[in-house]
Parts: sequence; C-alpha cells; structure tokens
Amino acid sequence: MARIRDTYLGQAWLVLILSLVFGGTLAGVHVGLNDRIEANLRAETLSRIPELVLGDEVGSRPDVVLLEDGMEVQMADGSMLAMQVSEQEVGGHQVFEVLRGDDRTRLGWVARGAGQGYADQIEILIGLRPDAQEITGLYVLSQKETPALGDAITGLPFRSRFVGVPADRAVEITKEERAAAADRSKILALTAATISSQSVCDIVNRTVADIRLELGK
Amino acid sequence: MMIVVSVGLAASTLFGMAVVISYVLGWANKAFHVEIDPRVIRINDVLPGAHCAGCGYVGCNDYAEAVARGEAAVNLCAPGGPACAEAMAAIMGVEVEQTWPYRAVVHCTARANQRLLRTEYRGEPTCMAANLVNDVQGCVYGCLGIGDCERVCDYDAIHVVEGLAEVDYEKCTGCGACVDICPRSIISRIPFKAEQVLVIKCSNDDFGVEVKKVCQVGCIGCKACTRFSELLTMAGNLPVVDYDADDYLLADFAASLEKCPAESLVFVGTPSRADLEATAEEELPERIVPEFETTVDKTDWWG
Amino acid sequence: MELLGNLLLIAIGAALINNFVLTYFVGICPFLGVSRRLDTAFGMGCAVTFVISVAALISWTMTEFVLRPGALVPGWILNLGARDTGAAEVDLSILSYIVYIFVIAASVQFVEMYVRKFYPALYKSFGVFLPLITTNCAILFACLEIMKHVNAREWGLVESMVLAIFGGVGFTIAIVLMAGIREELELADVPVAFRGAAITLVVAGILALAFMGFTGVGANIQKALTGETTASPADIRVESSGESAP
Amino acid sequence: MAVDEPTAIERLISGIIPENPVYRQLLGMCPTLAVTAAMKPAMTMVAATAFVLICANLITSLIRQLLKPHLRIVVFTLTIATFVTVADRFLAAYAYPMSKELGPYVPLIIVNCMIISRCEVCASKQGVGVALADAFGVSLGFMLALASVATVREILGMGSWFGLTVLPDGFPRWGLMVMPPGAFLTLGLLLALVTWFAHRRSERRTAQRERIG
Repeated sequence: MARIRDTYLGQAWLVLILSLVFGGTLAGVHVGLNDRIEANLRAETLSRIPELVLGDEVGSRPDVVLLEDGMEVQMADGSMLAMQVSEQEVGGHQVFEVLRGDDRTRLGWVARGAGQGYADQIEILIGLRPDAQEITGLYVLSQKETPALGDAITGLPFRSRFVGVPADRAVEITKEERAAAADRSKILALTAATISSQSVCDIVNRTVADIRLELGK
Repeated sequence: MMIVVSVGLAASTLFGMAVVISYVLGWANKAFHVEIDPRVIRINDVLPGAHCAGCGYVGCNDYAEAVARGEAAVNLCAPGGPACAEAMAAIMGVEVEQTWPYRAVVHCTARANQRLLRTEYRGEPTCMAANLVNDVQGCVYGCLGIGDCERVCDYDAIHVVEGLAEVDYEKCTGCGACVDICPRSIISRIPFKAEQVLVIKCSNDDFGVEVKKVCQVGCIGCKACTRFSELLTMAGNLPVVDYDADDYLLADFAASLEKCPAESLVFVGTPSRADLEATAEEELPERIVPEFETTVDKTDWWG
Repeated sequence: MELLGNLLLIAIGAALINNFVLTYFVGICPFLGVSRRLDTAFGMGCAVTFVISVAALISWTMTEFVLRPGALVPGWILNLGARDTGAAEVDLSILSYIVYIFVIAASVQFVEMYVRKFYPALYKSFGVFLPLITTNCAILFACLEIMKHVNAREWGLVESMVLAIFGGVGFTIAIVLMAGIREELELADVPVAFRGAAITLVVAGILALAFMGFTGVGANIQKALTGETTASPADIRVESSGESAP
Repeated sequence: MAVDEPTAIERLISGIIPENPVYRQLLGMCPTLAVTAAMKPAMTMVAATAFVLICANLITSLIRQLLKPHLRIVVFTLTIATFVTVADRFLAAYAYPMSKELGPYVPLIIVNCMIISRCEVCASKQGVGVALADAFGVSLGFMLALASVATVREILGMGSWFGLTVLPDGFPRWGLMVMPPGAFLTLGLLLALVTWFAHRRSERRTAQRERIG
C-alpha cells in the first residue's frame, strides 16, 4: 500500500476522487436540466413568430402557449388561434413556415438573418406574408450596438417601420421624414445611429434576397 | 439507461483527464525538481517580509538565499532587528558578531530661515519636482524641506520641522526608504555604535565664501576639526568620520566640536540623560493635531 | 483570401476593437495589481500571452474532439462500448468549464516548474507572475470564446490560436499603456482618497474611452475585405424586374 | 494553528464592511465592472456567486485535513468549477433571459479571485461554521458593492432602477454609463469615496486618541 502511496497518482488521490465525483454530479445535472434548456432556446424564437406573422391582429407581446409541434396564440379579439410551425433551411437561412392549425393554410414565413452591425453581430427575425411579397414584422434577437443610441433598433417604433414594406425592392435609409412617408421602401433612420439602422437594412435586404425566390413559389 | 451511460461517460472522461494531468504533474515535479535549500524556507519565515531592501538585496527571498549560501551576514535585516539576526544565526548555526543598528541621518542642518537666496517655489509640492527647478534656494546641496522622505517613511520616523528634515531616532529602523527617495541624496545610513554618534550635518561641497553666500550654518571646509582628531579626514571640502575604526568609541571629539566655526559638526541620536535634564523645566509646546478640514487641504496644495 | 480576411478581422478585433481588458473587463486583477512599473507590466503581458496560447491550444483540442456536441471521441467510445443503445448524439459540453480550468491550472503549474528548472534567470524576473495567472480571467475568457465559436462550428485551430495570441497582445498593450501612465502618476499630486486603485480605475476608464474609438473599425474592415458594399439597390431591382411574372 | 483565529461572528461582520471584498480587498473586480450595467443582472450575479461561494466554502472546510499544500489550488478550482457549472445550468434552465444577458460572466466566477482567496484564507483553515459565516459575510459585502455600482450606472445610464423607470423622460440617458468606460469611472469614484470615508474615520479616531493620550 505504501508503494502506491508515493507514486505520482498516489499523491494526487484526492484530485482523482474529486474529479470522479464531480464528473458524475455534473452529468446528472446535465441530464436533469438539458431538455429544459433546449425548450427555453426554442421558445425564445417561437414565441416571437405570431407577432411577426400576424402583426397587429395579435398586438405586440401576445401571450403564446407553446404546444408539442405548434402553439396557441391569443388574438387581439380574445379568440385562441392554433398554429403549426415547420422549420426549414432555405438559402442558408433558418426559415419557419407558419400554418393555421385547423386547415393548415400558410399564414406566413419567419426567417432568421444575421450580419455585421456597428459594434458586433446583429441577429434578427423577419416576418413575411405567405406569398413572401411583403414584410410583416421584424424582431432583433441579439445585438451589441451602442447602448442608448444603437440599441433603439430593438424598440417597437423602429421595428414597426418595416411592417408593410414590399419585399421585392431593397430597403433604404433616409434621414428626412417626408421621404420615408412617401415611399414605403424608405425607412427613417434612427437619429445618431445611422450605421446601426443601415446594418439592419443590409441584413434584411440580404436575407430577403436569399429566400424570396424559393418562398414565392 | 441513457442516464447511466452519460453519467458514466462524463465521470470517466474527467477521471481519465485527472489521471493524465496528475501523472504529468507528478512526473514534472520529480523531473524538474530544483532542490531549494530547506534553510531558505525557514529563513524566509523568520524574515519580516517587508521587502524594504534595507539589507541591499532585492527582496527578502534574495537575502534569504544569500544568507543560506553563506554570502551575506546574518544581521543585515534592519526591520528585523537583533531578534531576527539571532533566529537566522540559529538556523545557520553561526555565531552572531556584535552588530550595530543602522539609522538614517540627514546631512543638512539649515532651517528654512537660515538658507539664503530662497525664491518662492509654487510648483509641484514634492522634492523630486522641486529638485528639477534650479534656483529654488541658494544651496544646491541642502534639504528642500518639502517632505518626500516624510511621506515615504513607513515608520513615521522623519518629519520636516521648519523646512528641515529631522529624524526621530526612537522610531527609525534604518530601512533606507528615505535614503532612496531623497532627490539630493543627503540622507545616509550610519551604524550607531553608541546612543549618540558624531555626524557632519552638511553636504555643501563648496569652499568658504560660496557657502557663506548661500547658507548661514553650512560647513565652509576649513579643515579645523580634522587637526584635532585623526578619525576625521577631509573628502573634498567636507570632513568624513571613520566609523569603522576600532577606537572610535573612545575618541574625544570635544576639541574638534568647539573649533568648528559652523554648526554642521554635531552629535546626533537619542538624547542622552544630560540633554534631557537640561531641557526638563522648559514646558513642551502644546501639541496641536491638524483637524481634518476638506479634501483640498489633504492634497497639501501649496500657496 | 476569405480565411486571411477572417483572421485579420479576429486579430484586430481581439487586440484593439474588443480589447480583453478594456471592453470585456477580464484580467482586471493583474491589470490593477501589476501595472505599477513598465518592465514588470511587460513581463506580465508576455507571460499572459504565452500561457493564453498554450491554454487555447489545449482547450481547442479538448473542445474539438471531446466536448463539442457530437464530437468524435465520446461517439467513438459509445459505439465501441454500448453498440446496441444507439444513443443519440452524446454531449459532454457540460464538462467544458471544469476541463478548461483544470487545463489552465495544470499548464501554469507545468510551465512554472519548467521555467524554474531550465531558465532560472527568466524565472527570477517574471516567475512571480505565473501563479497570478491561474486566477486571471483573461485566459478562461479566451477559452470560452473559442468554445462558443467551435461549438457553432465556425472556427478551426488557426482562428482559435489567432484569437488567443492577439488577445494576449491586446492585454499587453493595455497593461503597458497603463504602466506608462502610472509611472507618471508617481510624480503627480494625487489626492489621498484617490491614491492606489481608485486613480488607476479612473485612468483605465479614460483609456477605455479611447479604445471605444475602435468600435466602428470592425464593420469597415469587414466591408473593405469582403468587397461587399451595402447591398446596393441596383442589383436587387435588376433581378426582380427580370422575372416579374410569377 | 494560529492562536487568534477570528470567530464566526467576526468573520461575518468583517466580510460586509470592514473587509469588503471589492472596496477594501480589491478582489472580484471583473464581475463588479462587467455585469453592473443594470441591477437585475448584478443581483443575479450576486446570487450565483453567493451560491458558489457558500458551497465551495462548505466543501473545502469539510475536506481541509486531506489537502496537500501543492495540490491546494487545483482542488479549490475543481470544486469551484463544478458549482459554477451547476449554477450556470440552473440559470439557463430557470432564468433564461438573465443567463443570456450575463453571457460569459457566469463561468468567469470560477476565476473570481474573491472565491479562491476566501477558500484559501478561511475555509481551508477553519471549521464549517466559521467558513459558512465567512461565506455569508463576503457575499453580503459583494452584494453591497455590486448594488452600489449598479444603482449609479443604471439610474444614470438607463434612467431606471431594477427596470422601473425612475427618471422622467426629459432626463437624457447617459449612454456612456452603460458602456465599459462608465464602469471603470463609476467604480473608481466610488472606491475613492469609500477610501476617503475610511481615511476620515481613522483620522478622527487617531485625533481622539491623541487628545486623550
């Protein structure tokens, strides 16, 4: 017994036992909590879909009940609408096809897009009409823009400027109020955050350009 | 079933990694083993660990290694004092020779009013900065009195009194912090063989009339003191005391003292009994402690 | 050209734009503690850069082959051991934090023993920094960044090493700059309350302000490199008018 | 064993103000700067750190006899890393938005110098009771420090506190406070304030002692 004690491993027996015990406990925690974390990840994107696709019929931040393969959304007029969501990979973007629960008619599309913002990557979700001709909503998943200036892109005022914008023409940034009002494709830039607004428009253009052709069919 | 597999797999992966790493570290511990003299560790424990470099080494660890190698004397640690020297001697099994504590001495004796050609200095209130300005005061050797040494001293043993740095010998441990910080390096560390030690309190190396132009009490380099005691020798225009001479304790400097026209040849150290009685009746000035007013004053903003 | 451009972006990103110390706040303890003198600061910077590269190398290999969901080794062991379970993709990423810190602590100890044995002079000058590095957040942060990108299957070994080395370089730049400033501070008349860490933090704040100037650089380099200007409206319109009929 | 080991109560009290981990011992600076952009992430970080610190102190003081000097640090890091992973997974499962916002700073608790120093200074030398008291004290101290920095930064930066708007809309939001330079400046100034108070108190105390003495 003494001989083992002074070998290299013998001295470090405490480390070995601890690593065994901790490895086991961690795996236990992992098994216990993993699916809950998976659900959280999925929920974050799915819970945004109704708002993006149905726009003001549902109102901002509706309460969504996530079911096994789809979800139930409380409409603005109080009725509950069941929806199915199928996930696809189109043009290099993760795209969700949103179908009505009962007659499986297509309510719209939601696509995930990402690109270089002013400071770091920006990740967004874009809602499109069933025929993918018009943008019905926009939501910023993650961004690290300058706080108090760039991070206004997550605010509702800026996002609602994209609703109803035609998808066949590129979106541009303007500084004047009048130009934005006149042409739907011109988005009024955020004051003192033009680069962030421009980055969001670039991402929207690139994502829409990638997926519009397939979705249109 | 799935749980058992993943728990087993995770535990075994970590266990495998721990085995590999502890094997490698164990082997490295053996292969790269640098024998450190056990005495160094014990000496390090004895040393105060102030890293003051009073012993002339970069830190306590270097001094401990030097002592273990036998290169350094056991008594160089000033903050540690005699207790630490004995302990180290015990570790090294070496006899401690008679040692004297080192103390700091300021080689300038002129108060602010005794220094001539002074101009009002309103720059950075540190000696280091004031030293860069050339005509702050006539004497380019003497004390500037702005108190860099006072701020650096950890033992509160040196204070600027009326513009001149004064050492409080009860508290001074001779750690040498003030010696390094003084931009004019007029503070030196001298072995105090007795309670009181003769010191030349001036560092003005000019001769005669130039000294008189800039200072009322500076040493004019007249060599009078060296004629009355062979322990005093001239180096340039300033006398130097030979402390290491074995008959230093018996030497009588009374004659040199009384012949010295300036006030720079003086005894320094803890006041002897005679001095205490001489000033016993004088009542002490009431000690006023600065009540803390505002942060502005704390920054000792000048003028 | 694409790989090189990407590497350049990561390098400049780690060293200047998202400087480890001034933007991500990692490695503050040594940054405040060791930046008193220039040479010790530079020594600390080099030590951190060296250890960060060693740790990144080992942690990339561990992530790529063991910890990544669906990595080779656990799948291989599983098929070997329990063929019938046909278990779903095995995911050991839970172990990543403990593996990284284990690797860092072990590599720092190994490097310290190695340097003490073969380069005593070098050990005397910056050996004291090595134990300090084990609890340095910058190293673990680099490993976490690498894990995030490797799990998302974006980075290989080269990108990870570039991030690690230039992260270390960024750390060295920050700590040497700070050491230079703090040596000037010795001469300045710092109010009592601010002496020590407080003035260092305030100065670091101003330094971070300066480094914030780099934020836009990343986006512009990306544009310059990939030659893609903003998706110009012209090419979109051409494409859509070409086939307007469904 | 040093004769005058501080008792549990002394450890608890000293952890909060006198030996506050952030303001007095200058430990745990990385999280203090990184997560205090708003109160909610700051308090979540404090909860996670407290959980890890208490468990780590508990385990370390339980196994302190078996510790070998040269393996001490490796054992500490292993225990801390395990509890941090557990905390991180719990956060991801039960408070997902918070975990997303804290991002890489939850695993960085492992190299938080505060925890390792508490393990080394207190837990590896004293009994479980004292170790737990010390952990509570230091966690409270850490909470105070983070709360102070987060309050200043959130109110000035976002005009809100814990998410509830505090300042009227007219008040301009000082974006810099939420960004890294704001963190450095706020902590630097608060640290100076604390040092000034401590300096004043000790100054007044020595002045009193002088007058009495």
